[in-house]
Amino acid sequence: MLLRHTIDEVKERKALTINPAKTCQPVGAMYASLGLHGCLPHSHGSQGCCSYHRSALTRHYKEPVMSGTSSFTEGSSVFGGQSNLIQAFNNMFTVYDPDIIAVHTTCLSETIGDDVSQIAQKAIDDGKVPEGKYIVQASTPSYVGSHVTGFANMCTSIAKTFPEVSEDKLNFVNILPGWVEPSDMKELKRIMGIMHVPFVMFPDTSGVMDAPQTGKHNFFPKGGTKIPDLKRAGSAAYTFALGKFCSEDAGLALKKKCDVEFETFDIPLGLKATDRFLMKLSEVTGCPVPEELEDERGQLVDMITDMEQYLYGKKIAMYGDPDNLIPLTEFLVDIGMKPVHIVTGTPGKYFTEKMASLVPDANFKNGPQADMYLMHQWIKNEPVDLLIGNSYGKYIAKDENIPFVRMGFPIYDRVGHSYFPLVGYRGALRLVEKILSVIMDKIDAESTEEKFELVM
Amino acid sequence: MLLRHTIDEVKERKALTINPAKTCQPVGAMYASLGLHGCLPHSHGSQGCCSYHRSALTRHYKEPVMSGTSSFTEGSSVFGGQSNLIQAFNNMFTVYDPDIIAVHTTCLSETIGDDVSQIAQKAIDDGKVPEGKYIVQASTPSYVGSHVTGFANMCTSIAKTFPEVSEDKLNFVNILPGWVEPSDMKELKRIMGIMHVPFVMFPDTSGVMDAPQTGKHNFFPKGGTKIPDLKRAGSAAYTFALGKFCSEDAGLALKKKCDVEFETFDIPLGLKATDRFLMKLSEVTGCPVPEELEDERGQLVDMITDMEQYLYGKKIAMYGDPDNLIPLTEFLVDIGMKPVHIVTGTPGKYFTEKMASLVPDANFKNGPQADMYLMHQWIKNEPVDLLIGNSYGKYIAKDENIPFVRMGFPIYDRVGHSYFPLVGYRGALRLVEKILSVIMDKIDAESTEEKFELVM
Amino acid sequence: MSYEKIDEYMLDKYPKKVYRKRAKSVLPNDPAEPGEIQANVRTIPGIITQRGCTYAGCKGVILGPTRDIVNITHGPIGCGFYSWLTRRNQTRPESDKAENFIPYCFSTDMQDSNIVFGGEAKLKEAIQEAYDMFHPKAIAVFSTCPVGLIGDDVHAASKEMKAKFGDCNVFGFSCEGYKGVSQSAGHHIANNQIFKHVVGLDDTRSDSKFRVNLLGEYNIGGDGFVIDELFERCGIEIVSTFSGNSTIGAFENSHTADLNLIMCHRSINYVADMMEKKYGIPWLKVNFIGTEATSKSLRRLGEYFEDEELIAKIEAVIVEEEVKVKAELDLIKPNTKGKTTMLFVGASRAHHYQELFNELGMETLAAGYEFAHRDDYEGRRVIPNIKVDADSRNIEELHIEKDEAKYSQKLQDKKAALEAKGVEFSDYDGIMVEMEKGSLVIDDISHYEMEKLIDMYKPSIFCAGIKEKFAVQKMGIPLKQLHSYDYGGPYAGYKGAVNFYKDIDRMVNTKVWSLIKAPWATGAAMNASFVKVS
Amino acid sequence: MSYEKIDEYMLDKYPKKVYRKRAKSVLPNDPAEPGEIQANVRTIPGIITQRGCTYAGCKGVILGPTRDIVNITHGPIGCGFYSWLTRRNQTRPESDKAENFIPYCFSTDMQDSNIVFGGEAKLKEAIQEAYDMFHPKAIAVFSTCPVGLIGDDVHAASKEMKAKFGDCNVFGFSCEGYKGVSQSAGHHIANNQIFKHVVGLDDTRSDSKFRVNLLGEYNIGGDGFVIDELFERCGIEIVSTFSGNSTIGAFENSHTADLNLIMCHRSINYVADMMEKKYGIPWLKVNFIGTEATSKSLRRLGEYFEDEELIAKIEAVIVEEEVKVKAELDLIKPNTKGKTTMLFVGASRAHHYQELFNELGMETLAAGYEFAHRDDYEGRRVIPNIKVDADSRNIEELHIEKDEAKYSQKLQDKKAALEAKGVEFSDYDGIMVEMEKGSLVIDDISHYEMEKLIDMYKPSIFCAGIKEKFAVQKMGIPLKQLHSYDYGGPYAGYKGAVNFYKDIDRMVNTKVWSLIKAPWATGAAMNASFVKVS
Repeated sequence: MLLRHTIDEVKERKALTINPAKTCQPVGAMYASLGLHGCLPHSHGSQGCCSYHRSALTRHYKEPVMSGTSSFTEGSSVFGGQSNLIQAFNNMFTVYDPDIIAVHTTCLSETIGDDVSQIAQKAIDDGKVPEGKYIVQASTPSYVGSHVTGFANMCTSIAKTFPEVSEDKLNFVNILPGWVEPSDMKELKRIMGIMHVPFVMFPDTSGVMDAPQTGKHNFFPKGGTKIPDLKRAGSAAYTFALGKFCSEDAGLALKKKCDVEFETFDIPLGLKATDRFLMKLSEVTGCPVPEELEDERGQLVDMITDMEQYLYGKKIAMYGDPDNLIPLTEFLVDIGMKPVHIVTGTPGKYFTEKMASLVPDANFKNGPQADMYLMHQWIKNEPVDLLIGNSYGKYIAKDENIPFVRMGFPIYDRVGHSYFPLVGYRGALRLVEKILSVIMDKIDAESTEEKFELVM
Repeated sequence: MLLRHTIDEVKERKALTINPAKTCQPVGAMYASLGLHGCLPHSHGSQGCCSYHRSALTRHYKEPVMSGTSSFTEGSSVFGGQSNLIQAFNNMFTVYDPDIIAVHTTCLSETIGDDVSQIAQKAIDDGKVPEGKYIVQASTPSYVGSHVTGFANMCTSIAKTFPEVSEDKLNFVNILPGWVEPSDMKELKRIMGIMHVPFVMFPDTSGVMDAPQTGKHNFFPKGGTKIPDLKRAGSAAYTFALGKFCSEDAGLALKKKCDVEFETFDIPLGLKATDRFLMKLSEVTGCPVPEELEDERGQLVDMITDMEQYLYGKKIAMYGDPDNLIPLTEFLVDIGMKPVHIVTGTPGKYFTEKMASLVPDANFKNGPQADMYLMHQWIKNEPVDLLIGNSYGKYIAKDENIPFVRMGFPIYDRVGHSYFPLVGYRGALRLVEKILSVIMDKIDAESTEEKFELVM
Repeated sequence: MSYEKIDEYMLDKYPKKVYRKRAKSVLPNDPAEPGEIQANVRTIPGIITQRGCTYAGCKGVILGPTRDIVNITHGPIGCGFYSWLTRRNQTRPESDKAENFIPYCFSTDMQDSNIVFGGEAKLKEAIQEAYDMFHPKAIAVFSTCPVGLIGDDVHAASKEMKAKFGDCNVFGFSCEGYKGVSQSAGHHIANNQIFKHVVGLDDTRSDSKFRVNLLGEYNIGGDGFVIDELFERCGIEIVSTFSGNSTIGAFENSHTADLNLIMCHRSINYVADMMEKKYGIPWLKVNFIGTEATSKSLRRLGEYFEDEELIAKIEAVIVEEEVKVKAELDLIKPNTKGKTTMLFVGASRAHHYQELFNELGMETLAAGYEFAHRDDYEGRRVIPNIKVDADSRNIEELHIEKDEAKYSQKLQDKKAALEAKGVEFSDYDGIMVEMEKGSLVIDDISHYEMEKLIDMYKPSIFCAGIKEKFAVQKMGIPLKQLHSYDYGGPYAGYKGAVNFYKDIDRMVNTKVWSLIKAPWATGAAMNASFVKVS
Repeated sequence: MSYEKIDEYMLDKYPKKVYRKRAKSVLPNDPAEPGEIQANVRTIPGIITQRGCTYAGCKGVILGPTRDIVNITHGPIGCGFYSWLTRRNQTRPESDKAENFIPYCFSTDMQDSNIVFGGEAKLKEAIQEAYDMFHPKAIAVFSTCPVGLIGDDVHAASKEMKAKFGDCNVFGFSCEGYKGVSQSAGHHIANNQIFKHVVGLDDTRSDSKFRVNLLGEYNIGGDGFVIDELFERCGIEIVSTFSGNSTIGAFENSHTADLNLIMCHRSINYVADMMEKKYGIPWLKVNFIGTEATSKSLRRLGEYFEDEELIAKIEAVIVEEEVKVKAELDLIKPNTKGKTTMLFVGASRAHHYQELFNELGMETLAAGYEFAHRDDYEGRRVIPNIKVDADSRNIEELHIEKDEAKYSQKLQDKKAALEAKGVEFSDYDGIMVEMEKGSLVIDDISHYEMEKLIDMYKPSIFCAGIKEKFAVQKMGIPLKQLHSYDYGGPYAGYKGAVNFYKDIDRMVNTKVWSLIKAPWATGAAMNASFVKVS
């Protein structure tokens, strides 16, 4: 057994987290920053944070992840990181020439109380920030929330920084996509295109974290939301904040600053969440849902009805981020499956409320100690037919012989997530395909010779 | 062992085919017919043929496959099938109201020498074919060629039947896609859209064999090439015949009848075949290859360069249809893999010529007795790391513990092929993802605990 | 809806001649007085039928499940290809080394030159190659359409090769696809040849007390395994099964049984008749689909063998199993009660599966067969009245004579004694007497009729085959395949009944069918503006 | 290109202060007279560095490979998460039941309240929970940045819990990320604590003749396993490895060895020094990366132990293995000869792997370390001259005294005798003397410098880590990760050398790099018209 010390008996833990189902804020902020064009993320803290976050994102995307760090030493920890940060601004603008530097803090700079906005102002005052260049900064203490919180905080900062107040609202909408893959962001843009709804989306990591191999390293890949688009987000007719945890605060900030009406939706993952997104899009814009999307919906339902026998009643354990887990759970229940164990390290009462209504009989927990160790213990007590989550699940999957679909962050050991979306109807189709594939692979692998099926 | 009688020693067989890597012509003709809008295929022979072909296509697509049969009895076999066919025309037009009936023959009607075109003419003369309705007919004797030949023959008949002669050539091209999946046809259309090149494509099974679930059975789904488009194919500037075996004859027929310039290309499967297709498209039309496609190309190359260590030197056995196997082999060699055993039941010297140039050291064979039994024997003598082919390969994959990627026809035990393309750069990306997935799954499954990898 | 209305709605679109013909195959049922239904007649060209061909019935259905015969399809590649592993013929070889050719497809892959110059030489060469590679106990040859037309004599070729080998039985089937009007002809041809070339070759008699053959059970989804297990628990030996999980050895020995049990009347009653004539073995119709049917069939065995110990064992098995089934059914039936079904499939299945639906409290609104004869609808009493038409006439009827050496008068005497007590032998009452009054019976239903029928009745579930599956499901109605069981099963016996209950419960109650309509299809969206123009 | 040009091209864009600082870390090499390079100094903020932090060096690198210690990260969740299973610490527990905590991540997951009110109580509770669940031999606590700042005393907490348990060693590390200038500080802190809390606890002496510790070998990709196997074949016992595949028991016993062998000089030379001072164990620098290096290192062992039988065994192993390697290398070298490489990684790896590239006939154009000190470049002779700056000063230097009871004067005498014969102990000459004249040496290379360097030289392959991998590969140059080996390896010893040759051959010769340019990028297309307008 790979996880030989995982015991069946579940005892409440109050202090020790084992095999977390979350990581810390800054990596989320870094990911969000990468969704702005010409933006260089900057980690204000020890250089280890930056190294870890870059490594994590790089392993997940197999793409370059550029970021600066304030490289705190013991001295800076005592006297504050101002001089390091101002130096860093100067060096980054000089050497790498970003349009934006997106600074996030770390537990270190937060604990010592560095005021990054004041430091940024000083840098501007001191002429260390060239004309026309931007600094956006988010407070992302690692000891609050999770990586999801960090993503949300950076999005909120972006929403506070760039959009310009406008009396006249124009015929377009803002999409705050939440923490999804570049492929998903691209798919959302495709859907908006099919709907003929003009939009601004931020952040947008497509074209950044899925950059083509060209024989040249574009330090700033061509994707990412552009500054003019960020500015005009303030004059949108409506903001779709996708994901309560990732996007609601940014929607709220935009509402406050620029009076853009907004509502929070589930990330359009699965059938009904996509339905709701499109319905509201249609309602807000007056653009009907076109046949092309209706056909994609019908293809999804077709696969589900065709293959329901392989889905029905299958028990699932899953872990990941709440904005994904909520619509995912709804979808899996809709297609006849049974999510029975669900954990996320990200805290927030909304998660348990939703789960209580979607899967009242399931084991679910979030926040501290809602970790993969607990989920594994639950699995030992009630085995499952499918495991869904990031690459760390492979240890459980192997020990317990559970079909495993990789989804979420991080995925370190397979490719595809950056190119093939899971959102929208097409995404759900891929998800169902993947689920079926692992379930049917197991049937084939464990079938006796006499029961081995050619046709399934 | 599932295939316990497969012996290592390869002895030449002259008469017995075991586990064929092909099937018979009519099913290909039926598939091609389904790519015309409002078309009802008709099998002129015993009703078993029709039942078998409908079943095969249905299992592959999990979609309704409608087709008539002449339901030959012993009497018709002696006296000819004319009366059955005329009756069938009358019944089908009356009951099902198709715009087109596409008749293909079978070994039975061919052996007795039924002249379908003459019978069709008689039906027209007798008023059994309503005004404005079409009968297209192809001779598809099962004892010649393979299912691929049947597809090609029906395409050729379509090319002979509908396109209208025009002196003026217009700024659009014809695409003869060859036997690919509806997803592939849709992808080809997407590529043409991105290229901004107007086109007519036939046949086109997208929107037919991937029809949405709507709660209503559309006897004639909304997809398929429409008659006006088939007619104007005669005034195209150029025809891209994709696949020597599937499309060249149709291209030639169109050239003969309507003087549309044409060239045969590989199906754009893999990097270089797609490159060539786009280059020629660009050359013929003057439309440059746009950035969007160049990016997709770059993403494909990116995945290949990122993951080359898992691909390099891996030995592959594969079977299927020559128009797929040829560009597939080229692609696999390009990405560092080693196709070592290749069979197709479809005869044709072009196949062996191409293979001799692409993989001179491999075992390859086509035509009679080039079957999966032979390939399996080769595998026993030189084991492989990957098997690519239709669902019948699962028996070999299980016996020999070979990672297995399903591709080709028929796929009876997995879904996805009708929705997710393998052609073009995006399709190649999916193919590489699938290959990596099965190879890496095996690494994980067989890894000792000490070598089990989180990051790959 | 009155029958006239149904008739009109369902058939009215047909051309007149077609209407007249089809009307004879569509009957509102009266179990008290089953009407005369038209069956086993030619399919109307172009109508879109469920039916397959004689080759499919012979090679696919009957010989497909045998594992130790090398079945060579003589013809172009297609027929062999399509009948390759597509019928879920589960088999359980005696050992890891024992023969199992089921995963293989053998074909002569006839080319145009073989059509022009004849294919016999190639066939013989193929037989030789198969023999050289595999040294099987038997090789069977199946004729496809062109074979008969070009005049290849598969029987002569087989005979020659058999003689040449000495240690390998070789025989052929003239099962060209165009023969007969459906698969049914193929069953007949298959059974004839097995009877002629195989049955009776091995007189060894095991010393078990109760020895039966199970005829017409093809072990789809492992049904046969379930029955095997039940019989074993009761202490009854199955000498041979025709032809689920079968071997040529078992066929050879089958004439030594004391009783034939018929599951699928249509495909196999010939064999029972021939075995009774030649060897004196009586036959009983049984049915192991459905809990009650299974218990009833087991009890018939007790009744036949008149053995106290056997009867006690049977009753013990029944009690034990019925309790288990009831526990499951009690949970499931509330979900399924009152739902409706239609069955259009095979021959016996459309009949037998009504038992299971009854047990679920589901009503069968309509049923019919794909390739049955009138007796399968109306019962064997109509056999004498069935008109033998041209299509039936050209299927060989074997002339069977009593085998004086092997004929068992004892069994016939036993039969007579039991008959005197009221036990019914050699009988099958058909589907109609068991269907509700007013339900519809339709033979060889066309695709068009099927869609109309569904439109009218909206059954909770529809039972048919793969060709119908997705068209029906596109209409939002789940379709249960009763050829392949949708790759589920087994459905036979008690264990199978529970499997079936569960599967049907799932199918008629899963929420996925409620997902079909897009919410905007209700028109709720799009009624608002984008930005209010001020 | 002259050095001046390079300097200009690579560094000119920097702000002046940065330029001046970086210029001191970039040297053209002269092996005859290694210049003074600036190393182990603060990274310039914002420059984009390869470096990580002290926690990473301590918990990730040094303690990561131990399997039977429950390593609890005291801090917010991130540090524990990122160091969880990402370093390929292969381990081989004694049995299926033996402890292996490597696949687990333990953290106190500090929340804001812990920052405000202190985290010690939570830490103790976490230690208690770990003890209650797992009853491990030892629990180690790793401090992350906020811990030091808020004043949690991990050492006091550990001591308290250790005393409470009695049967579980508990100790802590003040390895806050901001300490020092790179991972190197973390190695030092880790080694100090292991030395203080663990080494010397178990005096048991096995009776094998040749007993060594292997220091600075972390068993990435199974390197340690290869070395273990080689040593076993020679009859040499590895008492402990610091810290690949290690256990706390082996650390406790390590002071009983007769010799310390140092692989990674940077990360571990402290331990060797301390063990020599306290226990009298001499140390030798070895290297098992590269065929020649492996043979040379094995021979040093023979030389040290001065045992005929051992020397004979070593020579036998060398002969046997070198023949095998040569056979492989002869096939590969023609493909790799003349190609070029650059190595910017770790400390010892950028040095050791040049051996393998040399063997492949590949030239190292430039190399440098991520976290080394001057002695790793210029050799230990410069140690006395290294200025101790503020960042180094606050890493605790243990004051070590001779352990009179356990000190081995015998080993020191042996050392003296061997030194008299010319054997070099306690020595490391650094990377520079082994690099070509004119090659570039760069410490703590920045991303910008790296891209410029590649632009200038277009090496056939570049060696660095995951953060560099895809940026370099986007430039069309394959990058070999020398931390993770790209999830390949092992690369140590003879077997590892062959693995490396093959991997490099693949990487520099695979065709995939030739696919990058789209054919239309040449401008060949689009020069034709659509329909010729007549």
